[in-house]
Parts: sequence; C-alpha cells; structure tokens
Amino acid sequence: MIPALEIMFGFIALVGGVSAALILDYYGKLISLGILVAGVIPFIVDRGYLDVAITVSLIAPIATIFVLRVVRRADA
Amino acid sequence: MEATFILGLAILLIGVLAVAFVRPKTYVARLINLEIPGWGLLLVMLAYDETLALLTFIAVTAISTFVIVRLMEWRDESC
Amino acid sequence: MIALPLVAVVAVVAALRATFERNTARKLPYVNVLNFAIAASIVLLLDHPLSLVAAAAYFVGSTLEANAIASTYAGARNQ
Amino acid sequence: MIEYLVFAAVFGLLLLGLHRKVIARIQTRPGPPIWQEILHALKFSFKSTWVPRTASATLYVGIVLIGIGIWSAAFFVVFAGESILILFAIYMLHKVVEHGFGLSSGSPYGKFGGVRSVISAASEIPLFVTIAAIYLLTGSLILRDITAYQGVHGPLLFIAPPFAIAMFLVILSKMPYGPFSIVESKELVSGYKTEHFGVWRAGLAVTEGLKTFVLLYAFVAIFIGAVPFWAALVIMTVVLISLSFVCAITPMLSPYDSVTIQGLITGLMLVYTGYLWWVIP
Amino acid sequence: MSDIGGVDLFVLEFGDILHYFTPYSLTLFIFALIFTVLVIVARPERQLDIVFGGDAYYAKKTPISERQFRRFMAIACGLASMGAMASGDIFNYTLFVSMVGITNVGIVAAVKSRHVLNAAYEYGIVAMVGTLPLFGGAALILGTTGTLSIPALATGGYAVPLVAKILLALGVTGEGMAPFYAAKAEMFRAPGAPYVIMCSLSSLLIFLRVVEIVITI
Amino acid sequence: MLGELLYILAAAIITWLLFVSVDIFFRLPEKGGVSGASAVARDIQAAGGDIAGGNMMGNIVCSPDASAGTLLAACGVYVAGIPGGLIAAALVFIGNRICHDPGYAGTTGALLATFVVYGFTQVGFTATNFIAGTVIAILSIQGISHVHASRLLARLWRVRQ
Amino acid sequence: MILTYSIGLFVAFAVTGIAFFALMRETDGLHRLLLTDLVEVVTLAFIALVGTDLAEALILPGLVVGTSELIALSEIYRVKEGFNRPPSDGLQIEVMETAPPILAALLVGYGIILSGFSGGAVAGLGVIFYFLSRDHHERFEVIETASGYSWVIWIFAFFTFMIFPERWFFAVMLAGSAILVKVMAKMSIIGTMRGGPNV
Repeated sequence: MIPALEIMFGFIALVGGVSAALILDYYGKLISLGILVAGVIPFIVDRGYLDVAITVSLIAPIATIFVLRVVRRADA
Repeated sequence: MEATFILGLAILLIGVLAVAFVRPKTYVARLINLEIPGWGLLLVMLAYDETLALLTFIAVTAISTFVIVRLMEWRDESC
Repeated sequence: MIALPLVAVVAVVAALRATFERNTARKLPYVNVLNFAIAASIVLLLDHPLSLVAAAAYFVGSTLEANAIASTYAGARNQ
Repeated sequence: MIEYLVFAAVFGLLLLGLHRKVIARIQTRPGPPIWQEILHALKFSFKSTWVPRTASATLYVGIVLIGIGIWSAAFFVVFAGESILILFAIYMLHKVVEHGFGLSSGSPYGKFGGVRSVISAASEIPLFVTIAAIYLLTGSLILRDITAYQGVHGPLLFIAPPFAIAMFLVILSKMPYGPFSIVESKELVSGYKTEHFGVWRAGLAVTEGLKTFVLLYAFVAIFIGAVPFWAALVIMTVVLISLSFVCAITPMLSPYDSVTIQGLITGLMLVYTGYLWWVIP
Repeated sequence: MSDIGGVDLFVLEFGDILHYFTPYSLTLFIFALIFTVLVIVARPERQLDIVFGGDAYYAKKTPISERQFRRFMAIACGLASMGAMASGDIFNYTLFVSMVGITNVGIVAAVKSRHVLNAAYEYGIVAMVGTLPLFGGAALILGTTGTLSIPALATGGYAVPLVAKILLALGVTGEGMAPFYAAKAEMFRAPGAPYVIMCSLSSLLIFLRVVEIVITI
Repeated sequence: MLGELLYILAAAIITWLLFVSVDIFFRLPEKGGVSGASAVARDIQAAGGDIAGGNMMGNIVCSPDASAGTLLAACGVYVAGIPGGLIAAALVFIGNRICHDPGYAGTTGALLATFVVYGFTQVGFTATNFIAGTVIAILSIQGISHVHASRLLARLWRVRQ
Repeated sequence: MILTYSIGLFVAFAVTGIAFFALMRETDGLHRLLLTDLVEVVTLAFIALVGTDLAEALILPGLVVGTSELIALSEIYRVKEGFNRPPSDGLQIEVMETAPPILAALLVGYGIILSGFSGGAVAGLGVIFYFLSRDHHERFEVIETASGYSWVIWIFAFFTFMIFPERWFFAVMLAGSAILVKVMAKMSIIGTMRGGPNV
C-alpha cells in the first residue's frame, strides 16, 4: 500500500477512535466504532488476510448488536 | 517500523485513555469504549502477522462483551 | 491507477462528515458512503476472487450494523 | 534415624519448658518445672481421644500428621545440610498447617486463630529477605556451602549482624508468649490449638518441639557455622534464653501493630540488602 | 544450572516444554499432592458460629451441591499448584498461577454469604489484574532472551532484565500474597475447611516457587 | 490521468442512472423497509428534505440495494468477469436476507449491473472505473447534501408515479 | 526491530500505568470489572509485542485465562449483588429475526474450517448470537453431552499421539475438531447463563 493510502485509512481509523472516545451519545459512539473498523479493515486486506477480514467484518456488527441491547435499556 | 504498528499503538493508547477517563461515566459508555483498545491491539497483532491469535481475540472480545452485557441486563432487571 | 486514491479520498470525506454530523440518524448515510468506499477499496487493494467475498461480507456486515443502530434508535425514540 | 527425631522433639520440648521457666522467673513467678512440656506431651498421649462431631475428621487428624511430617522433613534438611530454601518453604507452609488446625474443627476460636495466622503473613517476609541476602553473600543456598563459607570467612553473625537479628525476629514470631504470637492470644482461648486434645494435642506438642529445635539449630548452622554438636546445643539454649527475655519483657501486640512492625523490619532489611548489593561487587 | 533448590532429581521433556524437580520443588509438589488427596477424601466441617457475648450458637452446614462444586474447584486448584511446581517453563508457570487464581475464586464462589462473596470478588479483581505483570514479565523475558525454559535461562548467558523478574514476582504477589492479602483473608471466613485451606496453600506454594525461579534465572 | 478521471465520471453517471432507476422501479421511496429506514427518513425530512427521498436513502442505508448490487457487481466483474458478477448477485441476495429486506432490488441491480459493466468494459472502460464511479455516485446521493438529494429523488419518484 | 520493540514496550507500560491509575481511583464494582477487562487487553498487548510465532501461541492461553476469569467474576458479581431476575428479551428489532441464523451459520462454518480453539471461539460466538434471538427452549443436555463426548475424543487423540506418533495427522484432526466442539458448546452456554428458566 502506498504511504498516501496508509495515511488516509489510518486517518479514518484515528478519527473513528477519537470520536468514539469523545462523543457522549451512545449511538454516536457505536457509529464512530464502525468508522474505526472501516479504517482497520483495509490494513488487514492489504496484508492479504482476506479470511480474517471476512470474519472480522462479520463479528464487528455482532458485537455492536450485543452492546445495543444495553444501549436500548439505558436509553429507554 | 511500519504504519500498521504505529497506528495500532496509537489506537491502543487512545482507547485506554478513553476507557480510563470515560465520559459520560456510565457502564455503557465504558463498555463501548472498551472496544477501541481491542482494535488497536488487533492492529498490533496484525503488524506481527499473528492472525490466529487475532481471530481468536476478536471472537473472544465479542464474547466477553456479551458476558458483561448479560450481567448489565440482569442488573437492570433486578434493580 | 487513480481509482483507489479517489475512493480513499471519498472515504476520508465520508468519515469526517459522519463524525461532525450531530444528528444520529443523519450520520448513517455518511457511514453508508464510507462503507461503499471501503468495500470498493478492499477489492481495489487486492485483486483476488476472495476479495469479492470480503468486500461483500464487509458491506453486508456494516449495513447490518447500521440497520441495527437505526432500528434501535427508532425504537428508543418511539417510546 | 528415628532416634534423632525423638531426641530433637524431646530437646525442643525441654527448650520450650525452659522458655516458660525463664519467663516466669523474670516475672518473679515460680513457674512450671522445666520438663513440664514433656510431661504435657506424655500426659496427653494417654488421655481419652476422639474427634469432635462438628470437625472435618480426615483433615482434623491428617493435619497433625502433616505438621509432624513437615518438621521432620525440615529437621533432616537442616541436618543433611541441604538447601535452606526448603527450610524457608516449610516455615511458610507451617502457616497453612496452623490454618488447617484452626479450621478443621469448626470451632469459632480455632477459626479465628487460623485466620489470624493467615493475616500474619508479614512474619515470613523478613526470613525471605534474610535468605536472599545470604544468597547474595555466599552465592549459594545449600547449607553445606554456607557452613563452608563460614569456615573460610568467619561466622555470618559477625559479617552481617542485621540478618541474624532478622532471623532472630522470625524465630521470635513463632515462640509462644512472644510479642508477635497473636494467633495464641488469650481472647481466642488457645488459638488454633483450642480444639485438638488427647493424642492429637500430644502430636501438636511434638510438632512444636521439633519446630523449636529445627529453627534454633538452623540459626546456629546459618550464623555460627560448623561447631560440635554439644556446642550447638549450648548455643541454642543461649539463644533461647535471650528469646525468653524478649518475650518476658514485651507485651503482646495487637494484630495490626504486629503486622506493621514486621513490615517495618522487612523494609529495613530490604534497605540493608540493597546496600549490600550496591557494595559487594 | 545454579543449585539453589538442590540438584535436579528428575527431568521430563516434551519437546521444548519440560518439567523438572529439584528437592525444593519436589517438597512443594508433595505438599500440594498431600493436600489435594486430603481435599478429595475429607468432608467439610460443620462450622459453629457463636454470638459473642451470649450463649447462642448455630452450626453452618455445607449443602451437597455446593460441596461438590467446591471440592471440584479445590482439586483443580491442587492440580494447578502441582503443575506450577513441576513446570520448567516460565509461561506454563504463569498459566498455572493464573489458573490457581481462578480456582481460588471458584472455591468460595459457591458460598452463599455476601461477606465472603465480596471478598472473593475483590480478590478476583486483584488476581485478574495480577495476570498483567505475570504475563508481562514472561513476555518480556521471551522478548529479550528468546527462550522461556528455566534451565536454559539458568545456564547463564542470557541477560534477563531485572524489571521482568520484578514483574513476575509482582504478578504472583498479586495472585494472593502479602499486600493484597487483605481481601483474601476475608475469604477464609467461608466454611468448608479442606477447600478453604487449598486457597491459602496454593498461593503460598506459587509464591515459594516464584522465589526459586526469580533467583535461578 | 485526466482521461481516466473522465471515464470514472462517465461511469459514475451511468451507474447513478442505473441504480436510481432500479431502486425507483422497486418502489424503494414508497416507505421505509425497516423501522431504522423510516427513522432516517424522518430525520432527513426534519432537516428540510423530502420524505420520499428520505425513505429511499434510509433503505439504501439499511439494506444492500441496487447501488450496493452495482458496486459489488463491478467488483465481481473486476476480479472474475461475468461469473464474478453473478457471485456478487448471490452475495447481495444473502445480504438482503440478513438485513430483513423482502425486496429484490439489490439482486436485480447486481444482475443488471454485471451485464452493463461487462458491456462497457468492451468499449474502453475498465471495471475499476465502475467501482470508483459507483462510490462517487453514492457519494452524490448520500454524502453531499441530504436535503437536495432527497428532493431530487422525490421528484424522480413522482415522475414514476 | 529493537527500536520497534522498545517503542511498543514504552507504550505498553504507559498504558499499564493509565489503566492501573484508573483502577485505583475506581470504587464501583461493575466499573472495576470493566477496567479489569481493559487490563486484560493490555496484558495481551505485552505478549503480542514479542512478535514471534511463540507469542501467537502464548496469546491463546492468555485469552482463555482472561475470559474465564471475566466470566467467573461476572457470575460472582451477579450472585453477590442479588440480581436474580433473569432478563427478558431486550432487543426487538427487525434484523434480529433474519440475521442470526445466517450469520451463525457462516461463523460456525468458518469455525469448523478453522478448527481448534480459535475455531471454537468463532463458532461459539455464532451460536451465542443464534441463541440470543430464540427463546431458550433448546435442549441443553444435548449440548452438554456433545461437550462430554468431544472431551473424550480429545483425550483419545492425545493417546493416539503418545502411542502411534506416526498417525499424528489423524490425531491432530481429531483433537482439533474435538476441542472445537468443546469450546463451542461451552461458549454457547454462556448465552443463557445460569439461573434463567429452562436451564
């Protein structure tokens, strides 16, 4: 991967991480987490671990759904 | 010294700070923030090509998230 | 080979807009653009039959996530 | 083999009797005869014996055997000049035995005695520091090598007196009627020993005798070096009398203070060890 | 290797993983074995509680189901401590130590007393945090020397960083020794003597063993 | 460089027309498929947009629709030609089922796009042009201005009605 | 390489300090539990920094230990605080009707390909996710039985290793699949946790 791309995807991941840390709203946090994952996936793919990328991108929403269960309760 | 590794460490650091000094100080916020350092660690593992460990780590993190979620549900139900 | 940087730029723009959007439900379309861009860059990064599956898995997974968040958000607001 | 053990146990009990006598004399009481502890052990051997209904029978009996077993092992380790790390281990594991004694009966007094013995973990740490320092000085933990080292350089007692003091305190914390014997303080009746009677109590007495002998003998072997056996016995008696003096003139500390003081001593030892480590190479 | 625990009595090799006994670790191993056997055969005592200042007392009983669970946990704890005594590999040792931590929590977890459970929870937190220095120390040793085998490290030629040793000792201490002991001492209030003793025994054993390891490597 | 950019722009326009028409044909703007889609639509309306366009955008967010089908079909054509496009259609079908979407907009879109993309690769385009083009097309709908995009989509929807 | 390791270690120690500081200041029980989960991540970071094949092999047991402690502690916390009313269904959104079977099937399938502990964890996650969307009317004895048999197979595979070393491939396959089933069964039971109805 050329450095420019690394910087861009890394930037996406960092934006996701920082905003997940700073945003106060739960839904906003979860969405930021999704942005973080979006930044991470290209790095996995770039190293050629496609199977890992598939599994990770399937597991990430499951974790989010788990968290949503309590977010829903905390929110209601 | 590659980008993946540095990025991983940065996210790990951000994540740990986010969990340690969580805002707002609720269980749910902390639980969500807990995922951030996990992704940082994932990138560190990726930098060293530890894929099997990485996969297991992600699966197990999701499971432990679920364990805590379940605990919080019990709590909400009983309080 | 300008397609990949173009897609990455779109991804960055989408990520920034999603981050700085205040309304939760209106963040999601931006995230959707981000997902498109990432799925495209998965395929563009690695020209391999499995990367099609990876792109689809990523796209479906993140769409599912967005769907779940939106539905929960809607459910919470209706109450 | 067995005759050594018997001798050690009897001599240890005799020392304990002497201990009581000295304390009594310092406090201007007549005190029991010196062989009182031996008589105790014999008396209990012939009293009627059973196991309390609330007790966990196997543990209740087994712990007595384990107590005798570990101190016999310690005796042979010291006698054969093996690693003093083993002695250290047995000394620490004795705490588990006390704990077992206390808990196996189901009596609240015994239980509190046992719990207190667990709290007083601090008493073992000075010994650990001592052993680390000895390793630093002599480069070995095998008792033979330490004795040989002392043959060349003179007794460790004069080379590094603070460690002798630390070891002295360690032995002190296991002596009855001492300032650190919180596990046997009077508000707990007899502490962890409360519910063991009859033959079991006799076994406990044997354990105590062996323990006293082994610890004092180890003190002589580690800090004085190779001396004839009779001389070792004499030195042990002298050390014991000095211990009795300390026991006689100090009050028993509360559990909290006891732990604090032991912790302080450990800290001082650590500082001294660090100093030695700095100086030696 | 340096012979602080005496000469090697027995070495068993599984590839690069090995188990060995010195007289020292053998002593500890036998001790663990004896207590494990005791746990298997002994029945728990019926603990009497008196109300201080009065004549009233009542006996606590350990129900069968609770007893089975706790016995199982105590046996597992004994096996884990035996493993920690016999292991010749630092990482295996740390694993056994953390297993001891888990089983210690398990031994009292079935007790339905809020006081004991509180103590167990506090202890469990400390034990879990203790895995950080424990694994961190082992990983540091692996990272700097490239091996984890205790005999290999003991032959010298490897510069084991002091901080790794300190971390290792700190981790074991965290699993239940002096400064963090306060929570654990409360755990011993639980009835069921043979099982509770296993808690205190196992933490003593792993501590004694780490002393040997830290001095040896 | 510039030529490729032009190709990408052309591909963006082609895919835009393709998936918007398929989506509108499958009545995506009519109502939100899941409650989440309706929520998105409502918030877009609250910001000054149009509910019909908002519904369509919400549906695009919540389930792989024709645009996703187009993207994945282009990817499929890029990695494996026509069979790749068909596989992509199958994957989109599975994705639809996962996301509780009863419709067939995504699958149809993917099948159509496979042939369209394949056809255009015969006349000088490359599949990568289409991948990037789809991303730009979706950016124009979802990522520039929700208000204007929803109004535009709503106007197209009224034309179909 | 050395520089990388040093920087990594520096960050790891910094992170440890932060985590311990937070843990020190925290008094609430559940918050402390969450922070210990954080500490576990930091622990794994220490191991991962070593960066060899051996490190990968060491992460797995580290994970096992961390998870089991977490599960044990959460259970103790539940009992100690007296949370004894099982939670009702929490999340009624549309995707929970359709997504779990397909995703679970995918994860279980991939887990079977992966086999071993990693496969077990992945597949177990899938099964948890599946159970989450159902009422718990599944027959847990069946799962327990499967787990027991798989344990036997695992032991059997070990003996095959010992006695017929030349059949190592067979033994590896046997052990891998057995541990897969075992871990999957255990993980899937987490989903229901003790105390609920039909358990």
